[in-house]
Amino acid sequence: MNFSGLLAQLFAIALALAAAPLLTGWVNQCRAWLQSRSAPPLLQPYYMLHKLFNKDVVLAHGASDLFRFAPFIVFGCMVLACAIIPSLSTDLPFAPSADTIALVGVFGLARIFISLAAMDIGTSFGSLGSRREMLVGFLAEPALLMVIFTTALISQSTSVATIVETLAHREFIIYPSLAFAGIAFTFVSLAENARVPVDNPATHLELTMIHEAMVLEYSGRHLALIEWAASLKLYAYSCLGLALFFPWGIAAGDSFLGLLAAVPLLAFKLAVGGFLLAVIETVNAKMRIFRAPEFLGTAFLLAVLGLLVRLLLETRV
Amino acid sequence: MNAAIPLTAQLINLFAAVILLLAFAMLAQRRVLPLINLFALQGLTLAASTIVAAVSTGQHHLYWSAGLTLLLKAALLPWILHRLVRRLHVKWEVESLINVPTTMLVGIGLVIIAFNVALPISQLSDTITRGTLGIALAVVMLAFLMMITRTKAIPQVVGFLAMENGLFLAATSATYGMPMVVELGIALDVLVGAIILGVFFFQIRDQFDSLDIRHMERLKDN
Amino acid sequence: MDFFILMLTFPLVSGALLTVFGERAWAPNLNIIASLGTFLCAAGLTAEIVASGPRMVFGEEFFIDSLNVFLVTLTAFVGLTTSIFSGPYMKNEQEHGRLTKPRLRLYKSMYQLFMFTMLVALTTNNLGILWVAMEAATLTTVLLVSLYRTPASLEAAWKYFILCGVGIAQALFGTILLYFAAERVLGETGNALLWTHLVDVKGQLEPTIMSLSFIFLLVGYGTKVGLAPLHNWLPDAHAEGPTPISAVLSGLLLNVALYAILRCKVLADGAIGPGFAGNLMMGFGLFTLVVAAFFLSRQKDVKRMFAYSSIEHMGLITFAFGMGGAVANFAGLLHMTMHSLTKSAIFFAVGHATQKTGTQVMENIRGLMKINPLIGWGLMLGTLAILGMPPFGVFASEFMILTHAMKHHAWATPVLLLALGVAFAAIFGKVQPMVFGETEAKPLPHAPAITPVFLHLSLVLMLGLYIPPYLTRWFHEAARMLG
Amino acid sequence: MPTLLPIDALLIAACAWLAVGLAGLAAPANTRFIARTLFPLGALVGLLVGIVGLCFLGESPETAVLVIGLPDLPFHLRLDNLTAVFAMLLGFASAGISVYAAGYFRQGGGAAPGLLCLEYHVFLASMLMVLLADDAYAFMVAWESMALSSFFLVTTDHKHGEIRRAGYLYLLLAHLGAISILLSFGVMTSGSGDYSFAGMRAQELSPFWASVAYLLALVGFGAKAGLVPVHVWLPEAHPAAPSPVSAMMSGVMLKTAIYGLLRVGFDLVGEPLWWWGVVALGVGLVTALFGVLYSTVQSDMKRLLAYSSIENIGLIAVGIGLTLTFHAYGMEALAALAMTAVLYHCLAHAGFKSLLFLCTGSVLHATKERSLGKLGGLIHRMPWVAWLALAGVIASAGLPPLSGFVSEWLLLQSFLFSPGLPHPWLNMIVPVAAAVVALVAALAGFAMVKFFGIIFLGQMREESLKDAHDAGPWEKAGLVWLASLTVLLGVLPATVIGRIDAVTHQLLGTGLAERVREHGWWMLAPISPERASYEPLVFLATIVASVLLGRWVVRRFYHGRMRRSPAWDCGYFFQGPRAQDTAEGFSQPIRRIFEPMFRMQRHFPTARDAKPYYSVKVEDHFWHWLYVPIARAAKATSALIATLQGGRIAIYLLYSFLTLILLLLVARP
Repeated sequence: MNFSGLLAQLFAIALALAAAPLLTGWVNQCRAWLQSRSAPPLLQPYYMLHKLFNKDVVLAHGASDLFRFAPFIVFGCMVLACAIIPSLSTDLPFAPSADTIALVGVFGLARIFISLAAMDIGTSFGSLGSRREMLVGFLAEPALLMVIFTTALISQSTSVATIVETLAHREFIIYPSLAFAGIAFTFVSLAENARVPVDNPATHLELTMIHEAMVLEYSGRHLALIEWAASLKLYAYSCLGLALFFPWGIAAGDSFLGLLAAVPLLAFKLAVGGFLLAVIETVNAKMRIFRAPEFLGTAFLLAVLGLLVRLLLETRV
Repeated sequence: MNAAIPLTAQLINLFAAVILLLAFAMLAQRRVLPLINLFALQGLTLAASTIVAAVSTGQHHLYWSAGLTLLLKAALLPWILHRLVRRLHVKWEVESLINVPTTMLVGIGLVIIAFNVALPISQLSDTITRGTLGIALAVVMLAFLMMITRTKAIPQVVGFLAMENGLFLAATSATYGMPMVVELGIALDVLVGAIILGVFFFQIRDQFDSLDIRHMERLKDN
Repeated sequence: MDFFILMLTFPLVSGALLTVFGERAWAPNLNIIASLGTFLCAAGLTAEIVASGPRMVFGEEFFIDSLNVFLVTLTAFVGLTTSIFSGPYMKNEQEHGRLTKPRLRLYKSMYQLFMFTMLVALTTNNLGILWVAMEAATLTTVLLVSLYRTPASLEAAWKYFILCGVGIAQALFGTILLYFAAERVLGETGNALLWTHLVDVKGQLEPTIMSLSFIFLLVGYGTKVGLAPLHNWLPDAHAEGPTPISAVLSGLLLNVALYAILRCKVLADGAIGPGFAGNLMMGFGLFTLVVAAFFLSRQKDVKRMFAYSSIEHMGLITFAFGMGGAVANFAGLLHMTMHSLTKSAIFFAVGHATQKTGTQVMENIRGLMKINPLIGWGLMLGTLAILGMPPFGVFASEFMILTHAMKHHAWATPVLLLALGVAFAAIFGKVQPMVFGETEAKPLPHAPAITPVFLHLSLVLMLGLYIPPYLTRWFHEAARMLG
Repeated sequence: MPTLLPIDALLIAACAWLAVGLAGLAAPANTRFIARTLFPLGALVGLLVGIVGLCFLGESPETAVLVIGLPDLPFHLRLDNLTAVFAMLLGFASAGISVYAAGYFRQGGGAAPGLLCLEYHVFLASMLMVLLADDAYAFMVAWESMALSSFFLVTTDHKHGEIRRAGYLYLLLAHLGAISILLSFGVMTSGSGDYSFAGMRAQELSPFWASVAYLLALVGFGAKAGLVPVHVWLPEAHPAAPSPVSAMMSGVMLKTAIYGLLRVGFDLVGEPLWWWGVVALGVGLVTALFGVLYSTVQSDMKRLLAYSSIENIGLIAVGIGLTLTFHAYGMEALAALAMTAVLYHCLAHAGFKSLLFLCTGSVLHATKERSLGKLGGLIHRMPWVAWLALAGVIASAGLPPLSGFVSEWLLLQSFLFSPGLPHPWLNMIVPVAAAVVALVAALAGFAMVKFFGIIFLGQMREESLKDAHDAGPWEKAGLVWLASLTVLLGVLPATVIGRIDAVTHQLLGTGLAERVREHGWWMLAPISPERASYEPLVFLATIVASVLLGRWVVRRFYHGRMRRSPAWDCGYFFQGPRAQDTAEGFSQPIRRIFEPMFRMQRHFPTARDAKPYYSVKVEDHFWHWLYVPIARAAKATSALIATLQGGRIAIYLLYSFLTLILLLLVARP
């Protein structure tokens, strides 16, 4: 680990922090277009965060300290996730600190804290939200793990950096298993980021919401942090998806030019990804909560299938 | 060719046969008092055969045991039993679980078994009365059968004592008697046992006001 | 003065005295003192034998070797503790109006005579006398079983008398056959029934006769041991008699009967060669074990249940001796000892429990821990010990039996373990609710004599963890003697 | 002058425990003396045991022979690395639990405290002896004494019928398990009659008999560990026992069974066959899934934890299965990886599960409530317990950066590198197994959120909870000790693995330590950092840094203003405690998704109910599939045999008559 590596690392984090809300904004804008509504400004999320940070925190009477710490911890987890996932270059000093399994662990940690916080006030909607969130979680987590396993088997490694190295900078091979894994990953990331068809970030109809129900009691800077964390999560997942399935263009070494070259490429890929997400959200309708298990179960099965395909077709023993 | 066998041996075999016959008779007997009498008769025959054995072998302690037998089996025990029957007003009829003919048939089967079991031994035996061991065994088994089939206390006891007779027959005529001390002990046990039984009858009668042992089937697990 | 003669005198004389003075206030103490004397003499005798080998008494009529001397000590010891236990127990019975003074007199005298007959049976050298003593032991206990004069007790006593009488008669036939066989070797001399002589010539005894004779002896004495299917008298007699008698019956009498079989087995093995007698005993043992184990779960009466457990253990011991060989015989003797100590301890505890709650029906006995923790713990620990729970000694002997069986008769091991498992489930499932839980019960006029229970249990515990070397040597000698 | 060997030290420790226990009988009613003097002493001894074990790791085995035991088989003792690591576990866990117990046992709690003290310390001593035993007899004695003492501890409060039933079930299964273990030992001696473990090692078993021995051991130890289907005692016994005892049983006693499995599978029985591993793997997976599913639907906090223990044991069994398979195929490096996962999970689980059970103990004392439906909001009243429990919860959910995650990570790693097994079927099975493990881990999170959220968060569901009090100083000390163990195991995996590596070296001949040490103490990279790596410290640092930084930035550029107000009621005017999720409600999705896995009896209110109520009862399938039929069969058999005792004397005479005749006709020399 050297200075330039550290620089690249910090740059990646800074970029994530800065660009995540933008991505959210972009997705919302695309959705508005596709649904032929007048779109909010691209920078709307930033105004939003600014406003929330300025507002006072209104804390419910029953709230304990855990309720107040949770947003920060969730935020921290997401920052760590963004730090690990190679968005621009694979030479990240933090990368060894957590491989893909640990990455899943990070998301799990964040989920646990947000759900506990939701139960803390003791309103019916809080516990309802956390229950549903955990439901989605325990189905999505193994699916994600399986997806990662598939890629890990290809590269004989669970460290994201190595995976990307293998996929991006070796001779180009078509991996059928990745197709399965890719679809499964899409499903999972939709569910994890509280998107249609599993959840609807725009709704405030209590009976249908999951994520929104959990953060119902949050306000002020806490809410801001949670929103920011949410967009960071979206950003992290997108980067992960890109890194796993479209890794081309991510700089191998820590050459500064490579980094600079990688930035516009990343921006382009994210833009496309965001647009596709918007498309998915538009063409699908939100499903009943108890259809979600089927949806995620499918993802899980696809991922396992990918794993089997990987072992069947692509291992040369 | 009977001549080969000395008279004493013939007598002993005869008595043994009689004892077997009496055993069958007891098996067939339907009334209490005749049963006891038959038992007494059996004891008498036993004593007689013992005496013959004593004469033929000249073992003195056999006289003693003959006397004991006479005293106990032929006199004392029957007398006790008679008294009991009178004192307890036992009904004269003796019911049997299985009807008499069947019992007899089974008895004959037992005799065959007994003889066959005893055969190898009697062949080994060099005593003149080799056959009696089989008879003794048969008597024991018939007495056993009687105990099984009779439903009243007294006949059961008679059967028990008849079994002792069979054993005694085996002891005296087949092996010319056990050591004296043993025989005395055995006799003592039989006596005490009979007395205890007498005590029992009264207790049972007080509790169940009858000597029918079919009342005594309460202790069970099924 | 000779320890041996003293040992036989104590019970005989005190028995006679008690028949006369049995109703005096000091009678119970006399009972205890006599038993104590017997025990001390037995201990002295043991020391003597351990020091200076086997010996004869009264010409050759009595013979004491390391096999029977240890049984003598055991018998005397359990006899002592039982007499200690029965003091307050019988007083309570009397004050509950279950027993009258004359019956108590009968009880005490018969108890001493019973001890006497057992000691004779153990020490005699004459197989005929052995038979006589066994029969006498039956006769002395018959009246004790029917002591309460309730219909049930009478029925039990009647069955006990008839079945054992018939059984013992068969044993007599066996003895006659044995004599018949011996006479042909030893001639007309009076010592054709003396075990010591028979052992010397056991090789020449006629196999056919010996096999028949052993069958009769096995069925005969086996009835008294309680081998299935000859066991039917045993649960009745144990359940209906007074508890001290149940304790000595299953703790001692069964041992004595088994001892008789063992003496005969030695001769049979010598004549017929190993296998025949052993296989018969193993067959009976296994069958008994399994049958008894399955009986256990149906019991409602606590004493009856433990009677069945005695049958079960007798089956196990018979199996062990049937296997033969130094280790198995050692294990069998050890298990005999453990079972006597543990089972009598259990019966003591059960006796107090039934007196406190006034019933023998297990559903109605609850919360012994609350009534009297000592009794509760006594029963609980005793039960666990008898079920073969380490660190109690029963496990030690069972371990040796099982391991030996695994080595030589692997096919039998699953059966043994199945039976032991079933027995565990049955007994423990019934005892635990008796000991634990809530209850309302009244205190007794006389404090229970709880020392015997814990004396026995601590012995069992000690032997489970550590068997003193001299005991080991002693057992080994006895085992070797059994071949 | 003879020096004090570690094995002597452990032996002395066992005796010391016994002595402490007996001292309890000296003043059976003096709670103060027992709680404040004896239990701390026991904790001290435990600490020593732990230290001895820790220091011994890596040494060469020591043996000893005692005078006690059977004449021809005195107690053999042996201290090797496997023993040492479990002794370490026992020592450190029991130290914390004993300190806690010093504050926990008080006046009028069921049995006399002196008796409790005796049973508790006999329990500890016997567990230590189990680890030390080196022959079948010593092992069985220690094993059964352990079962016995724990049985009496479980039935401490035997006033209640269900506790008695639980105790009965527990001891019965323990005994049957012991019988099967004894059989397995017997098979392993293969007729040599030498029941010392050395003798068993010496035997060369045929594959068939080796398999028999192994399967018997699996059943026997599984019955103690709580593997499906012999798990039924566990969810009954753990809740029944006083909380320190539950903690001891779940945290430590179950591990003795794991110790036994390792001892037999890798030390005594000889070369394993590959399919043993598959069996263990399958059983483990079923157990883990079963355990976690049932733990999510429990409404009693201790039952929930008990089922979660079953789940963890299942995961451990999975690890053992992998190890066996790799070992059988001679892939020792991977075997070492899997075994490290097993050992690590044993240590981790001992830490966090004891911690959680002790927390439930404090809650129980503070509220007299075990049912989740009557708890809630306790974080306000008992913050210490709550925050320490949170550590346990996170570890138990297998989340970084705490202990649970490390072992799960290692386990998944060993799955990931398993392709390459020379057996196509295995290669197909392994990913599915990995998927199940992942599912289990995620579900554990669900169960733990339910556990913590419903007990400590939200509004108080009962008025009585208002006057709940926090744990006392002794209890706090014990909790803190265990929590710190959990954290240490979480953040210093490389160091710990460096120590326990001695075990894998002893059993498999290789280990991870060399490769792990290359990359420094802060990084865990069992193969190589390129392939897989995990740095909990950096991990933790990053999160903490970003939390603090975020907080500072917000305060610096904006403000820290805050005001309180009632919770938003969504326009409904009543938002009482009753409006929160109940325990049943929270697990409703699980019940709905995995419906066939449960045996449920539900009652739904209808429109016309005068008193409408909703109730759901979840039962264990295995009762009705396995145990009820067996019980029926036994009953029928005994009914059949009982006809022997018909009560009619004539029939009895007939029996003996027939026996005689049969023998006369059949028996021939």
